Amino acid sequence: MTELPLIGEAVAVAAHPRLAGAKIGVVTFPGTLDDRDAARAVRLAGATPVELWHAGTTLGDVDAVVIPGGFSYGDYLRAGAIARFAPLMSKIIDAANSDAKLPVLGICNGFQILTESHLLPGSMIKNDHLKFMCRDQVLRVENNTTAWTGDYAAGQEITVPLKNQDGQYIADEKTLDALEAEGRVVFRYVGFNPNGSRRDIAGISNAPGNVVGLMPHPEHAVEAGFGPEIGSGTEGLGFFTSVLNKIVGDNK
Amino acid sequence: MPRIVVDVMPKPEILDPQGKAIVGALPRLGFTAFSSVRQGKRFELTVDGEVTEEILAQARNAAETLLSNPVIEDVVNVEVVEA
Amino acid sequence: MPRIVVDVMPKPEILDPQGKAIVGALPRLGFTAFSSVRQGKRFELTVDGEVTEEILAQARNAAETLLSNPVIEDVVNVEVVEA
Amino acid sequence: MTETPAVAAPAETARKFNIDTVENAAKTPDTELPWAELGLKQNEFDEVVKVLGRRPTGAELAMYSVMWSEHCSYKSSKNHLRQFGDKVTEEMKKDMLVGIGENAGVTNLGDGWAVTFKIESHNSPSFVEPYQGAATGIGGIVRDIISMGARPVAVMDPLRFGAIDHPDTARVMHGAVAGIGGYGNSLGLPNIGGEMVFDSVYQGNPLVNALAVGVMRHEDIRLANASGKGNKVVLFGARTGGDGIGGASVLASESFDDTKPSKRPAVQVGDPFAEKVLIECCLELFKGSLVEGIQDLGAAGISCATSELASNGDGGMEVELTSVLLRDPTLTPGEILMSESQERMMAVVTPENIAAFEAVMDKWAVEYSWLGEVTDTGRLIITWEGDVIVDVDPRTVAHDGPVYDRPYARPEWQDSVQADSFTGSVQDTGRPSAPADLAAAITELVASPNMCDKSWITKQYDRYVGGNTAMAFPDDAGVVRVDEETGLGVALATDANGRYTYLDPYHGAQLALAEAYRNVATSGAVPMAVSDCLNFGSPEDPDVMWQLAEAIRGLSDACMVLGIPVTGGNVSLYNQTGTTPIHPSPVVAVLGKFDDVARRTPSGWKEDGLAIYLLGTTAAELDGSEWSNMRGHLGGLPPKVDLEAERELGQILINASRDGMVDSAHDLSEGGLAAALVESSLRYGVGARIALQDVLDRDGVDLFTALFSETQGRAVVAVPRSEEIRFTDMCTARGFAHVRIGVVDAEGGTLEINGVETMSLDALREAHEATLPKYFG
Ligand SMILES: Nc1ncnc2c1ncn2[C@@H]1O[C@H](COP(=O)(O)OP(=O)(O)O)[C@@H](O)[C@H]1O
Ligand SMILES: [Mg+2]
Repeated sequence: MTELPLIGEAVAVAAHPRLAGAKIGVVTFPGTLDDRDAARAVRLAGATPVELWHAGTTLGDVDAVVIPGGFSYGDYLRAGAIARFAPLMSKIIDAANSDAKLPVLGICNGFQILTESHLLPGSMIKNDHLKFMCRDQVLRVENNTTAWTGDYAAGQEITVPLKNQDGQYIADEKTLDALEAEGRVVFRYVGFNPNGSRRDIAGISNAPGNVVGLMPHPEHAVEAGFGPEIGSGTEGLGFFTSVLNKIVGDNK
Repeated sequence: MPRIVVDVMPKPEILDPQGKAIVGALPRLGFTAFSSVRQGKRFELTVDGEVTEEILAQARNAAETLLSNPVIEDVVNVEVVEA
Repeated sequence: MPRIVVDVMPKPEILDPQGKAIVGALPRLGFTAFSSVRQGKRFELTVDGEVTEEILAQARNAAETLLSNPVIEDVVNVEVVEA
Repeated sequence: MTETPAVAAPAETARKFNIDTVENAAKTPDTELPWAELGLKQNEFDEVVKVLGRRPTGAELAMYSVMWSEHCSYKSSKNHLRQFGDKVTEEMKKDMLVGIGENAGVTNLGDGWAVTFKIESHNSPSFVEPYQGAATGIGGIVRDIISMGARPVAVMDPLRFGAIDHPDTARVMHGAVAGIGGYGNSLGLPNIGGEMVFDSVYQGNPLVNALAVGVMRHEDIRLANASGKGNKVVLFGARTGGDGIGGASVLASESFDDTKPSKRPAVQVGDPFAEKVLIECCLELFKGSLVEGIQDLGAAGISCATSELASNGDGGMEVELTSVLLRDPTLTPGEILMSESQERMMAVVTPENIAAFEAVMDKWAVEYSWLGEVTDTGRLIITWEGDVIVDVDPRTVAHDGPVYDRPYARPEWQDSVQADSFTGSVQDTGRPSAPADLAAAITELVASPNMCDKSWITKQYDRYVGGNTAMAFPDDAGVVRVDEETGLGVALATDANGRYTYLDPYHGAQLALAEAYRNVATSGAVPMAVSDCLNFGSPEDPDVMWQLAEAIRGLSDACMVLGIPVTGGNVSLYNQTGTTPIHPSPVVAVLGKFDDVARRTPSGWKEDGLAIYLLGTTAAELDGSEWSNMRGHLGGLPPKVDLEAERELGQILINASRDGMVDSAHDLSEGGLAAALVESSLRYGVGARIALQDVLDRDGVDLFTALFSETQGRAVVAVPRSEEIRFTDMCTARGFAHVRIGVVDAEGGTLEINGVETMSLDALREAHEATLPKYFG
């Protein structure tokens, strides 16, 4: 028989009875592209995706938020620069910084929006080779204690798609040293640095670990046959199950 | 109509991939006089009517908050140009 | 070291999606004074030593051939800046 | 909230023009008009005057001249294109929901789903300014798909450039690929395939074709017609600028004052962000059933949209042109009608839906303006501040353009070209036969410009966005899932071989169809529909016209045999430098259907021990092949076409996929068996041991021919041991030639072919992948 996994075959998630009740908001800006994909990932992980519109002024009762990839406002000025000022972003910033520490995941353009919003330090500039690049990328999970990585083993290597034009992560040396010292480098590129990012950094978190941003796309590695051909193809699902387990754990 | 020009450059300590590509390409075209190149942005904001102090302040403010990202860029110039 | 600044702007008759996105965002941030925005590029070319006429000519030439795309952009300014 | 206008359009400028009204035209029959500068021929202008019963106004002249251009009216090809509609059986029509003539054809997928796809060219803009030309090519074809009511789900990009080592090729290649990526990636449309060919015939005329595919529920199908008297006409999206009217600025003679008109852009700049917003906003309109008819604005802009909407609907429309939002306030009425500014749509909305329509626009911050309404008068009336400047029967603009029976004849040189076979030619001296030479030849083949690895291109394209891409580069077809519940999906492949078509246009076009059909079937999908982009030289050259006529005749005949209809396409003529045309290049796209995309067959093998079969027989067919091309020869006759065999092979591949009988399948096309074996091995880095003696004995060919011949109707498949009997029984029952040629070898890291020096996969990969980076960085 064919080795290609059939759809629906490979994704078996141990669903906690309370997981389906968990609501994860997915934000859409004009120019967002991966919102439907992020919603699918949330669904496959066992939770309920909630559409959030950039111009909205409330987060409702969501338990976590995903800011998906794309080219908000065309990324014409700087990636994420205009989206950062959306009304919903100030709600997200407040909720992320509040005592409740709302889990927030920024993927690709979402990561860029989080740095423009100063929820995460540093910034992204054009890839060192100046071209858009789409590839299956191996990452190492350097920190499995954040809200979005608890289901991974520390040091685990996962393959998820990467696709961007402005993906070169930069920050000054002091910031980089601090990120390293505090364990806030959450993901590192393995084998190949696709964009020239400082210290092979693929993703980082804020100090409490509820806000995580990364350039590669875990939401494109949640369904066998529709993601990377390296590995199981579903190695991104852990992001979404991690946050669910965290939510359920916190609510206990 | 008068315009306000805002110039934004990558911070000197930040590697500028576009500038680097250009500095690599220049000698191949016979332009050998330049030891480094940096690429930034130039914005031209059109003002209907006169440029008041208040409007210039708005431009400076927009330059710092929206048109540049202080983590990686500096606003190097904000000036009025009559057209 | 002296630098030569080259400013390149999209031709006025050409659509400038960047400028359009910015002009749409400005009023939402309370910057209401600007009726249009155009985004161009600013290059800073560093010269080791003195800027001779020949070097300035090189810069002008590079501006027209490499730094701008004459089909959609104009070189609006080439000038020497001492630093 | 509406976006602040980038450029204010002061209403006062309106009166600056010396408006040429219909009344004025009737009074001043002898006014000189720049019809020749606008591209009309004397007889065409006379026809306009006859149709109108008076001289046209400046604005009318603008409309007729663009709508009667080759690009919009298909005046040279129409008589031939009819065959696509005529040579269709009832059986072929059964799944066709919308046929040729609309923005794009629509095919029924079942379960209430429908799919629409179309391929178009953006050749000359991509030569002038490769990035923007290619980008706006993607933008244009995607709007065609939206205007059918569909959500676009993928794009493809068949590309043809000049010689790989020509200095200008890098400019075009870099720009076009970055532009296709820059625009397509920003729309969130995965790129699922395309083509890449280098040939000096395309040096001054690169071909940048773009395909888009979209899906919809049956009830969402929208047509470009304006029905319902009193319904409102709205223009939305980007503002109108002077784009695409550069050459037509003679119309500025409309300008009243003697100040020179502003410059008109020489090229168009795309705004993918605006288009992405337009997609979402249109889908929201469709979901709420807020538009009665919709039309994208492409070539000929408002002229096209108003005249087509009106003539396909109740027949009449009234539009006030000063209501058009402008990016450039100096545009004259004629220029506004001709402008080809991107990212615009026109729709017809009932009065009850106006508020809801405006709410959707405001939500997405899309600018719009109400231009007028639908009437039942049979006239398209366009006013400028109330004065009538256009009063025409819209059919005469949109449908009754001139049609030419251009003279054509088989070129004098055709016989001598066909007589000049590669076999025995000077270029054929020293044909390799020793094991080491054959290995070197295979390595050279897979590193050659047309056969080398294409990931330099495809890396720049997002293949994942949407989460429904089941196959893309480097498999034979791109596959996207349509329905998550059932796995229903579509497969697409595009192909053309300019060299084959040059040698024999009738059969060359058929070979393009056969290859695309085969690629789709190889992936396991059932071929259903065809779209084509006919890239040719000047129709005024009888040689070229013959190539075009023959290609259309060949393609339409072949569609009949394969039982799949052409549902739409595009003709691009005048692709020539001086008097030298490109190779006739009919690019054919075939769309197929999967009941469940999980059944797709990839093009490479993975598992050790699988049996490898070659399906089909091999003849000595090297004329027009990649091998002869590498040796600098072009002559003889292209490979034979056997459409019945293609159909049979297709059935075998589809059944094998559906019943799980094969783990991989790869069709044989350019580069023959040698290319297929290397590609199947490199796909997952798993080699094979091959022995071709049975093929040589059965088909009476030598090893070189077995490896490099481009005989059609062949494929290699890898069959699990447990399925071998079932598979071979099926082939035998269908009487289809099949022979076991080897076995997958997951250990060796080599491709071993009896009689050929063993090749390491690493070395093959290095050769295969080095070519594009070597030339393009
Ligand atoms: N310009 C392109 N854009 C995207 N994919 C491409 C392009 N050119 C080639 N490809 C992909 O590369 C693979 C090999 O191409 P090709 O050898 O032409 O395929 P085939 O011979 O099966 O028609 C296919 O998956 C094809 O879709
Ligand atoms: Mg193929």
